[in-house]
Amino acid sequence: MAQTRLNIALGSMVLLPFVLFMWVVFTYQPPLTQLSWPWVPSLDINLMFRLDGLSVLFAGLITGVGLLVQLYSLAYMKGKPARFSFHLLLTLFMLSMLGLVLADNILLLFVFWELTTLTSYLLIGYNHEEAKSRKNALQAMIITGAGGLALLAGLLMLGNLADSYQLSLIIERAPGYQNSVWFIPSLICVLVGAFAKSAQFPLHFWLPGAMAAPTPVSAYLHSATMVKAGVYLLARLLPVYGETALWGWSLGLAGAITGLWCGLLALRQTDLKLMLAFSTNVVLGKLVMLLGIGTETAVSAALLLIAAHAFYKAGLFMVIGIVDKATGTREYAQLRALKPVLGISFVAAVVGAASKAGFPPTMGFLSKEYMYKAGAYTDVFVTIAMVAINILLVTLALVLVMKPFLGEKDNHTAEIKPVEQYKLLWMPPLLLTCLGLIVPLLFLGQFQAIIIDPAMLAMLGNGSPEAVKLWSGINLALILSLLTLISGAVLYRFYTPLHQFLVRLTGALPNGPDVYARILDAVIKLASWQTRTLQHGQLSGYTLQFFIVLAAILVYGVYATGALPNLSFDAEFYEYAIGILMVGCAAIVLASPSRLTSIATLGMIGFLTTLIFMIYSAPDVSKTQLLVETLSVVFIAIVMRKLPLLNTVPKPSRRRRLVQLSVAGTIGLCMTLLMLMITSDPLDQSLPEYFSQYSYPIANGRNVVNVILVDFRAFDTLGEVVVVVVAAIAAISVVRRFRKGDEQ
Amino acid sequence: METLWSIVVGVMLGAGIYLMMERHLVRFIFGLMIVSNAVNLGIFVAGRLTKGNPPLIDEGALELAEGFANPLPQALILTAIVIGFGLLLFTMILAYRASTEMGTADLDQYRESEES
Amino acid sequence: MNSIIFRTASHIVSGLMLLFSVYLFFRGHNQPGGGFIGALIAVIAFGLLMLSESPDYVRRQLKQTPLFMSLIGVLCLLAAAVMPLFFGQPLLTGLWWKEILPLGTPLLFDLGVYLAVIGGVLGILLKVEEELS
Amino acid sequence: MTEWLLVAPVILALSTGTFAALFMRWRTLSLVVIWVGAVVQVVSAIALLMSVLDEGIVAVAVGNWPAPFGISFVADNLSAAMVLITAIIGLATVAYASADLALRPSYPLYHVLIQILLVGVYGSFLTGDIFNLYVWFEVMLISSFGLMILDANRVQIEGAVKYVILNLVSTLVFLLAIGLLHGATGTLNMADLSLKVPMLDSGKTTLIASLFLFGFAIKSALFPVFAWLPASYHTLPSGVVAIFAGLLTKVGVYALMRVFTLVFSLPNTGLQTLLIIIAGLTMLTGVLGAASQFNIKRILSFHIISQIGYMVMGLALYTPLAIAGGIFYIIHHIIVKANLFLIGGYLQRKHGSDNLSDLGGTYKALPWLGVLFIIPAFSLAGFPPLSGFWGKFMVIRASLETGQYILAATALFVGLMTIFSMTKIWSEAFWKARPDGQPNEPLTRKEHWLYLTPIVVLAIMTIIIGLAVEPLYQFADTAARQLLDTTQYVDTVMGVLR
Repeated sequence: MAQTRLNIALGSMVLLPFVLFMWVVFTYQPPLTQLSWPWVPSLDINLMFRLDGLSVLFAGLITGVGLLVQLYSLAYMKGKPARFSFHLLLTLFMLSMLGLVLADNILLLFVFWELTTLTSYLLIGYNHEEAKSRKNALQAMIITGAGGLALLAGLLMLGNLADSYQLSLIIERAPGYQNSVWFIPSLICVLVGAFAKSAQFPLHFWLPGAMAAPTPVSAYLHSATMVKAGVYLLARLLPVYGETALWGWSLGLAGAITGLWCGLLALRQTDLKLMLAFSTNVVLGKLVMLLGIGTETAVSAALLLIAAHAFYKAGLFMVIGIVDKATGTREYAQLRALKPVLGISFVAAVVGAASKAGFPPTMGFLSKEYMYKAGAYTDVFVTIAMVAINILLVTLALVLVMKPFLGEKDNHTAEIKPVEQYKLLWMPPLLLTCLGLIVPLLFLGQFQAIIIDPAMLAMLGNGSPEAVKLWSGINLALILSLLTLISGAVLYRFYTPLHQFLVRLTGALPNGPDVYARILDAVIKLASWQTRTLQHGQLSGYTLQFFIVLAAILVYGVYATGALPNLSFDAEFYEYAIGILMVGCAAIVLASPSRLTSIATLGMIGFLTTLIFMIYSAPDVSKTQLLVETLSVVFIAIVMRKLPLLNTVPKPSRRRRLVQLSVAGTIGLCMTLLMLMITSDPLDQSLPEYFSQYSYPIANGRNVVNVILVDFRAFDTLGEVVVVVVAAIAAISVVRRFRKGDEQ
Repeated sequence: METLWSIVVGVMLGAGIYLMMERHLVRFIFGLMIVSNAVNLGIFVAGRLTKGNPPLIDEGALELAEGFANPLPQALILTAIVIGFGLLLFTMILAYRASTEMGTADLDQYRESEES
Repeated sequence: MNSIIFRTASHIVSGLMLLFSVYLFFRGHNQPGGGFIGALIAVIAFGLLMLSESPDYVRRQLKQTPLFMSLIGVLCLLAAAVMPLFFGQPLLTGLWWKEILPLGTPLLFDLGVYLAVIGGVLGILLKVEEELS
Repeated sequence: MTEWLLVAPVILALSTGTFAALFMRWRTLSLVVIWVGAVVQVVSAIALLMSVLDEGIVAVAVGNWPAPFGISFVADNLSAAMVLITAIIGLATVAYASADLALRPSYPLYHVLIQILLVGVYGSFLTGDIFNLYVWFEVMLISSFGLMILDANRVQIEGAVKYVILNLVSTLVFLLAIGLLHGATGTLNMADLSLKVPMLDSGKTTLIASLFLFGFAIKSALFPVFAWLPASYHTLPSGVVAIFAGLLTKVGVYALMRVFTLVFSLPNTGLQTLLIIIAGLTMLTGVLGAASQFNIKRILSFHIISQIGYMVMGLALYTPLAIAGGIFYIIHHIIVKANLFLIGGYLQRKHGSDNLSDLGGTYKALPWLGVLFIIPAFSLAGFPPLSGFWGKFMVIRASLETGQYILAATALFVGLMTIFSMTKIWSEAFWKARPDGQPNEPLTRKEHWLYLTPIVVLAIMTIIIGLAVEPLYQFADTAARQLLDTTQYVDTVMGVLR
């Protein structure tokens, strides 16, 4: 039963991307389809979607590759725990990604952006009982999360610039933003967000770290989807920011450095999956460079590369997954001569690698051609960087095919299981890699009509002037292409020394994860330090802290006021006497080392207060004060017998006493000043007049204070009584429970 | 008169607050009692002082005699005294309980639960 | 403390004090006094009894637990508060039946205060005496 | 009808508590009273909210004494919403406490004290009189004292001492501030005060306002006077801490919002810049505190502080959008934070510990609990479209609009650190393999449901708030405008004559 239900659930999750793919295909009418529903109109956040060339390319890849990955996972994850939640998360991720590329509202886009971060976090940490998985998932989360927050700031500023969050409106109003102070900050924030998501140097390392995930996840997230989100965003905002110099510089530089450095890092790896991961970084670098150039040729090269990369990289990841499943390892040192057993995988690997290396007539070749064309007309350094990056890719492609599949068996080689009996395991990669051949050979015209032209229209405001062709005659680009292939092959000859050199080099340089870990560590150290400082656990420190704050606020207030109140010493002798007596009593309590003296003096203070109330016409208060004071003193005398003597606690240091004295003194002084200020003006008499007037006729009481208590402000009294009752309940339970504890 | 009592209230507040910052639980309670008194007195003084004319309506009269003392602050203080009394009782018994449980009245040693 | 004189005296004094407390409570609306003051006097009266006899003795004399008394007090407060609502008046509006006796909800309210405070404070006092001595 | 509705929450909770205490010996009867009372409170709170939505601000003169002379009870959008949330959290706590605390000897007393706590909270939200506010604060405070020590183990007593002492400081300053404000203006009604305070000279206003600020800052655990909160909350039993975490500090924030819009208009007090700085530092120190902890309850406690910063940030910026954001944040936070504590308590009950190092394997054993945790946790971390994102979005947008860039950057950084600590709990308690030898206490079916129903309901509310933003934003926006433009409030309160 459970099995049937699981099958139904899994089947429907495989069906969903297919349905969505069909939906995208049939809804889309070139050049543009728009859909919209209200969500939060007051904040200008609505469910607006837009299908144009760019988003259709991405949507197609997301759903298409999504379908194949789901199918592949059915076979790959067979027998693994939590299959249902794996497929579910994959589906959720796909939906978020789809939303991201279709959203026509930058905040809606952000919503999906963050959802991809969250779902990818859960996917990366799928093997969650391993510490490394958890650590890498967190690393990906923190870096893309930080980027996401920067992006939010950037998008908010952009929204303010355009006075709208609607993407198409923002693009429409685009040329007018440069003069605003918001413009450059918003660009910087958006770039940080996009670079973090698309794993650009120096934030590139989370992507290889994310390889802790099962292979289908890598195949999906790191070929067609997650990492392309940043590229997508950059492509989308090209019309907004593309004109600025900062855009070109930063994208070019980030892309080039990422491409070169990650290419070298890829060559240094021994784990085939990691090698692929780093080469993903390389491709992302290439894409960012192309968007930085931002010309028509560059954009078409980027579009071609996006499709090419999705096909071959997803396929290659799946092939590595097959290898892993067959042998239990991905270390190429242990892999040799897989071809006889994994023949179909070998074919897929060869086709994929050819596209990766840019071998004609693959999609990879096509994109490389256009890349060189775009580069050749901009800058010689750019071109050199492009060639160098592509040479590295060729070498990588060779390593990927030659090392595991060819060669002779020896005793280091792992056992190979014939896993290709599962059709679902080899069909998706074969199909994907072959698409990289089929599309340029058969459907190039359609690809241009459906994708490239509308995308150009969306990004640059005009269609591509020339048709995309496989053969455009002998030109600089072709020569560079050939040069690249040859150099790559040559470099492969020197692979072993190069690898050793790179191992030594990367060992000497600081690497991303370490720097990240060190920063995180520093933040946590700072956090512990500040917490120890603020939350040190010593109560007298807390009270001192609190009163210092009070004193500081009051001093600030008095300073801001400036005015001195007028004093009037019109009191009678006995009033002075009482006042001086009270002050004296307070001083005695302060100084006395004896509890008994203190309590007696406290009682004295209470009775003096009673006297004051009596003198100034408050008989009720005076009586109450007297009774309360008596009872308090009785209570404290009873309780005090059980408490340790005053000298059981060390006396505060001289310095501490001075601090305490000045803080307390400041507060006292400020309060005196404030009270003098208040009492020097006359008091509004309307309330007392009212009470006097209505107390007897309506409330039937001659004691106005009592009438206020039980009638005018009876609600206060109600609360007050509740306080007393609850205080009693609480106090009683403190003692009672203790007694029980003692007996046990 | 208000000048005198404003100063007294200030001094009392200062003294009470000084005691509330001490380490000994009992000293804190002393401080609490002084501050409570000072605050009540402060409310009283801020509501203005009147001598010899309590807010009681004489037999036969319908309202208070001219120049009566403001009854409102008195009512407020009554409420505050009662609430303060409740809190004080609870605090004292908690203090007893705490010092017995912890074996000391030194507030700075009450930090076990914050060390983790 | 066990001298017969003290015990007899304290019985008489606390009896007088209780009377006084009731008196203070009743005149509270017109003269200084009222529920709270009356209640504290009563507590002191019971406290005296507690010292001369025992906390247990006071508990027996009370018949009810102090907690129960204070809860009844709170109920009086609630009744006085809610009653006007049924007459279409806002909460806690004073209702008077002057025609028969000078009785009104404020008096009920004050009775609530009186009972609740006696219950609460006496409860603590008895407990403290029992546990700490 | 208004006469009934406005006072109903307070009276109902007080009656519930009193009767439950009276029937304490008959446990079942007492529990029936509690349950009925809690449900009726929710119903009456809904009715109150409806009538506020219907009629705008409503007020009643308690005791039939007109506005500046008696005590007014007032409900505007903010108050009504807070009352409803309180009632819901109250009901959730009743359910949860019935499972979590049933084994403790003082069990029925918990329920009684929770009801009295609710009395204080309701009263604080509804009263229109500043001294009356003090009284409700005290009701709340003393019942929280009671709840704090009911278990009365060593750790709890220690936490309680700190909680009590530091809160008493706040109480005394608050009381003094009220006395002085009365001395300066001669009135206590907040609507009347909002007419009379502008006539004071600025020096007095600033000084008195700073006393209020200090008092409320302690209550709402702002930097640098939050020490009482992390020192005590983790010592509470789980059934209680949810209501503390959800409600108590928020009453402080509510009081700040009320007093610094109605009584003092924040820009006129000269304290606005100070409050902005405080808000930023509160967020920052709170979240850093959380980052350094390894105990679920302590992490969550520090997060309360950091989240309070966002709410106060809304007030400090003092624009309609910012205050609406702050209000949105309060509502979201109460639900989410209470829920997180409930889940933490459930884990503690099941595994006998709330230390991250002792926990693990929860995701494997109870995947649906994982889902239930993810919703509030990532809502707290501000992941869209969950509820936490929107409040954050509004206050950050407002701070950018008012040119407070550093504040906005701080808020964003704090968001990142919040993600960090939420993933820490997730990764340690849910993902990590279960450490050997940790107990796994089986729960009865009934307990199970009592534990989980509130968690599920609150999680659903989190999602709903996140998705149905439009009506809630409209509501918060109206609430913010009611706060900023006090005329409607004043007219309503002062117009209620006999």
